[in-house]
Order: sequence, then C-alpha cells, then structure tokens
Amino acid sequence: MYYVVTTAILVTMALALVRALLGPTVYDRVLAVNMFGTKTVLLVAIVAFLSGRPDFLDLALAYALINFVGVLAVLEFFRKKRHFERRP
Amino acid sequence: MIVDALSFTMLALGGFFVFMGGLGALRLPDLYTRMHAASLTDSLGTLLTLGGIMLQAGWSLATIKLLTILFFLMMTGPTASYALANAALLSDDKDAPGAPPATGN
Amino acid sequence: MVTAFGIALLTLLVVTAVAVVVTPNLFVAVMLMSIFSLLMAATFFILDAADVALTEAAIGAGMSTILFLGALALIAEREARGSGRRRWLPLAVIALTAFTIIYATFDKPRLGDPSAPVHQHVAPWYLEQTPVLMEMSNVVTAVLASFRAYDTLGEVLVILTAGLGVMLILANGRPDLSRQGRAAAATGLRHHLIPRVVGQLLIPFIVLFGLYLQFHGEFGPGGGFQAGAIIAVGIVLHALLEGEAAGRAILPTPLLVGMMAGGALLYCAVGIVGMLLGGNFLDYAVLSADPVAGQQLGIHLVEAGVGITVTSSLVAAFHAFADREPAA
Amino acid sequence: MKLFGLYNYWVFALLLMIGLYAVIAKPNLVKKLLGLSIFQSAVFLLYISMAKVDGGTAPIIQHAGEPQVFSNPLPHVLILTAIVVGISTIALGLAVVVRIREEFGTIEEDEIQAPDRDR
Repeated sequence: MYYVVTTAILVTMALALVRALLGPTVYDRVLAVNMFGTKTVLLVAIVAFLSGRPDFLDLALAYALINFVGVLAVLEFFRKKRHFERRP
Repeated sequence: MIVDALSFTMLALGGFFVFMGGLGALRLPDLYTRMHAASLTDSLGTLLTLGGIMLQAGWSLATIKLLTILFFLMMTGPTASYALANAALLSDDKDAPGAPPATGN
Repeated sequence: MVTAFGIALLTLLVVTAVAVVVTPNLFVAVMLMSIFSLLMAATFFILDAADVALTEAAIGAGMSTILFLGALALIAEREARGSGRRRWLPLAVIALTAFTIIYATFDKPRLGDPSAPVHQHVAPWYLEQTPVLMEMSNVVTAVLASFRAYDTLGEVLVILTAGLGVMLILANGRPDLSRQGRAAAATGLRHHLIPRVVGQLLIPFIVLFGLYLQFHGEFGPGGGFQAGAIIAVGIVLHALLEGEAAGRAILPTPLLVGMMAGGALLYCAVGIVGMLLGGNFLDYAVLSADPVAGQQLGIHLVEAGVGITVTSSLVAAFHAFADREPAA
Repeated sequence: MKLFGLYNYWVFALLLMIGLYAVIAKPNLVKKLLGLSIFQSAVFLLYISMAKVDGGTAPIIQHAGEPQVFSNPLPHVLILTAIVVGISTIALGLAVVVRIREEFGTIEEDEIQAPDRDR
C-alpha cells in the first residue's frame, strides 16, 4: 500500500511539474511549486517510515516549516515589483 | 487487524486524493479552478496519508512528529493558497485569465 | 522498488534542469529551480544521505529562492531575445563531453556496490571509531567537526568571506533610499493579514527547530550548517512579514558582522586552546580530563561557531539585497 | 535493476552538461548563475551516489554493537558543507550581477561588452 501511495505522489509530482512548465501565468507556477513542496513532505514521510528510520521525519518537518517561506518571498517579490513600477 | 485495514484505507484514499489533485491542477481550464483543485486535495490527501502512517506507527515519537508535521501543513497550506489567490486577484496582470478587473485597492 | 522511485525522481530532475535553462523568463526559472532543489533533496534522502537532504531542504527550498528573488527584484526579469549568437558550437561541445563522461561511467562500480574503492579507504575507520572515541551516533557530525575539522574551518571561512563580500559590494556606499524606497522597506507584507498572523506564529517554531537541530546534531540528522540555514530562514521570515526596517532592527548590522566574525573566531579559539593545553590544533581530546568528554565539548563548541557564522552570513546576504531599490 | 546501476551517473553527466551549456551559451548573467547551481548540484549527486551502499542506511548509529550496514559518511560531509558554501558563492555572484545592472543598465553579456568592441 505504501508503494501505491508513493507512486501516486510521484505521478502527481510529474503532473505538477507539467503545470509548472506550461504556466501560463506566474501564479500557476507558484501554485505548482507549493504543491510540489507538500508532495515532497509526504514522500519523505512515507520513505522515512518505509526504511524503518522514523527519526528521519525531522526532514519532513523541516520542509513543512520552510516551504511556506518560499511563497511569502514570492509575494514580497510581487509587492516590491508593483511598488516600484508605479514610480514616476 | 482493524487498525491495519483502517490505515490502508486511509492511505489508499490519500493516494487517490493526491492524484486527483494533480490531475485537477493539470486539466482544469483556468487559474482559480486549478487552485481550488490543488489546495483542497492537498489538505485532504495530506491528512489521510499522514493519518494512515500514524495508525501504523502506533504511540511513539514518530506519531508525535507526524502530528507536528500535520499541524504545520494544515496551517501553512491553506494560508499559502489564500495568499496566492489574493495576489492573483489583486494583480492587474491581464494574463491571469478569469480575473475580475482589479477595483481600486 | 525504492530504486524505481529514485529513477523516477532523477528523470524529473533532468526535465526540470532543461526547463530552467530554456525558459526565457527569469522568475519562472527561479521557481523551477526551487522545484529542482526539492527533487534533489528527495533524491539525496532516497540515497541514504539524511544530513545532506536536510541541508538541501533548508538551503534550496528556503534561502536560495529568497536570495534569487531578492536579486531579481532589483534587475529585469526577462532574458533578451534573439541575441543572434551561434548555438551549435556550445551544443557540440556539451554533446561530446556528455558522451565522453557517459562512456567513462561504464568503468565505474554500479550504484551501491559495497566493494567499490570509495568504501575501502578511511570510511570504515570513521564508522568504527566514532562510537569509541566520541560516543556519538551521528558519524557525519563527528567526521565534520572532529576528524575533518580543518576542512570545515576552511568552509566556514569561505562562508564568512562570501557574506562580507556581499555586504561590501551591495551595502557599502549604497545611495540613500528614495522616499518610495523607504516606504517599501517599512511595510513588507503587513497588509496581508492572514499570512502575517500565520507567519508570526511560525517564526518561534522555526527557530526552535533550528536550535533542536543544532544541539541534537550528534544523535540525529542535524548540525551547525543545517541549523544555521533554518534559523536564518526564521529571521528572514520576520523581515519579510514586518518590512525590511523592522527586520534589520532585531539584528542590527554591527551585531550581525560581530556574529559572522565571532563564529569563525570561536572555531579557531577552540583549536588554539587545544594547542595551549598540549594537543594539536583542533584536537579536542585534551579539552577535558576525559578524552571522550573533551571530544564532545569540542564538537559542541565548533558546531556552535559554524551555526552562528552561517546564520549571520545568510541573513546579512538577504538584507544586502532587500535593503536596496531597483535602479531607475 | 542491474541495468539501472549506472543511471545515477548518466543523470550526473546530463545535469553537468545542462549546467555547463547555460554557463557558456546563455548571455544572461542570472541564467549563468542558475546554470552554475545546476552544475554544482550535478557534482553533489555524483558524490552522494558514490556513497550509497546496498542495504545500507544513513550513517547514524542506532544501537551500538549491533552489526549494521551504513552508507559512506565521508562524501556526505563534503557535500553538506559544499551546499552551504555554494549558496554563499551564488549570493556573491548575484551581488556582482546587481552592481553590473546598476552600472551598465543591462545583464546581457554581449550588451555589456558592446562598448568595448566598438573601441
């Protein structure tokens, strides 16, 4: 069953990657990156559990915490760009 | 035995929702429908998958770590989706299809 | 089966890398690069490198994206089209080189071969001696901070130099911010209420997790490099949410520079104290009456130095980009 | 799976060359830096692949005295530090690119060199 879930996650990663490549808007790509992050957390959690080393769940925890900051950095980037585009 | 069956059901459903989310994010016609598919299934798939693993792990440090991961993902995932949708809506980017015209904001 | 997952991840990795190079929009390239880094970390994890995967997670998914976006906000984000240069020469060069390298791989031992020459040299000794000499379970931390401490000292000095370089190039002699620039630095993401509240809630957990990695590094995956990167992300998150000015206020520049130098100095000082006590440079066994306790003490101090320098250098690099406005 | 025993090294070769292509053929300086990161990651992949041992696990000893197979810790140490050094050097490169943009108004290599060529 673990293998089925892992395969589903990998296929989803591939689909999200296709969405990131196709675009068309920048928001689609950020969405794909965000999805990718969540799927990586799940993948790492399952593989950590499968390999019998649950102490490696720390890694998934690191992702769960860090992934969000990337999205905020993107927001700040958009904000800064808009802010200075209105410059006379 | 019952726990095994329950956890496998949860894992299977989790895998299914994760896959549906990916399919939705790829196939749906515009940004907002895609976002809706991706963010909802993200939360549900995560909940079910991590829940399935938790049932397998039983009461141990692993379960507590998994609960923490789940807590953070449940908190940040919807927030990230909200922030993204908000940014897309407020942007006067004409290439965001289906975006209503930005009103003075 | 796990091998098959690894192969799938590697294939996605190649596709992403091609897309990064081909796409004309630099923002898209940076987004794809962060996907690339997530894939890379998952690959490292499947290849049994937990510590490396943790570092790649903290650096690739967090800091690298933040720094690239910080720089892109100051420069144009589209590549100029049709620069009219001939493409066939570089393509021919890389095709030939790729063919040569792939041809050479047929002489390599296959993946995971236990009799490969790499595994015959010093690694078995490290694995055998770490529990005896240091009574630590994470061999990676032991090798990093004790057996190969010279090497790590060099790396810390490189990070210090790079951090100082970024500060000198960007922050020194910076033209004063315009009124608009000051307004941009003061607000940050304050107007995004929900992300702000959730982000503020997250900061203590990120820093706490970083400290956990710092001090738990000898028993599980972790250590100064990973901890430094994660704590830096926490501090940067505060600056993103509350505006650059508020972010700078919690770690003023003099303190930041002091931390950068202080971490590296702490590392050197541990080595010199060892010399004064009659050992070799960076030999920790003499730091305490009991050699094992001495080793553990030395590793703790050195890892703390690494963590301080990495945190402050990354935060300083972020501030250097964020505290600037795009050229007109 | 024997057939795929060298797949990691092939991916290493491909990634290395994709990165190199960006560095030598793309005129955009940020693109060059992205190519450099791909190039670096390829080298990381090579080292970590070499460290893998069949049936092994990450080199963190669980129960002392129990015989267990571990992957090679040495490449992990080298790459762990190299990742952090890599991001510091990329940051330095980005700082130089930002300064170039401010002085020359462009980050395309051929436009930067154009004034020199005319002389």
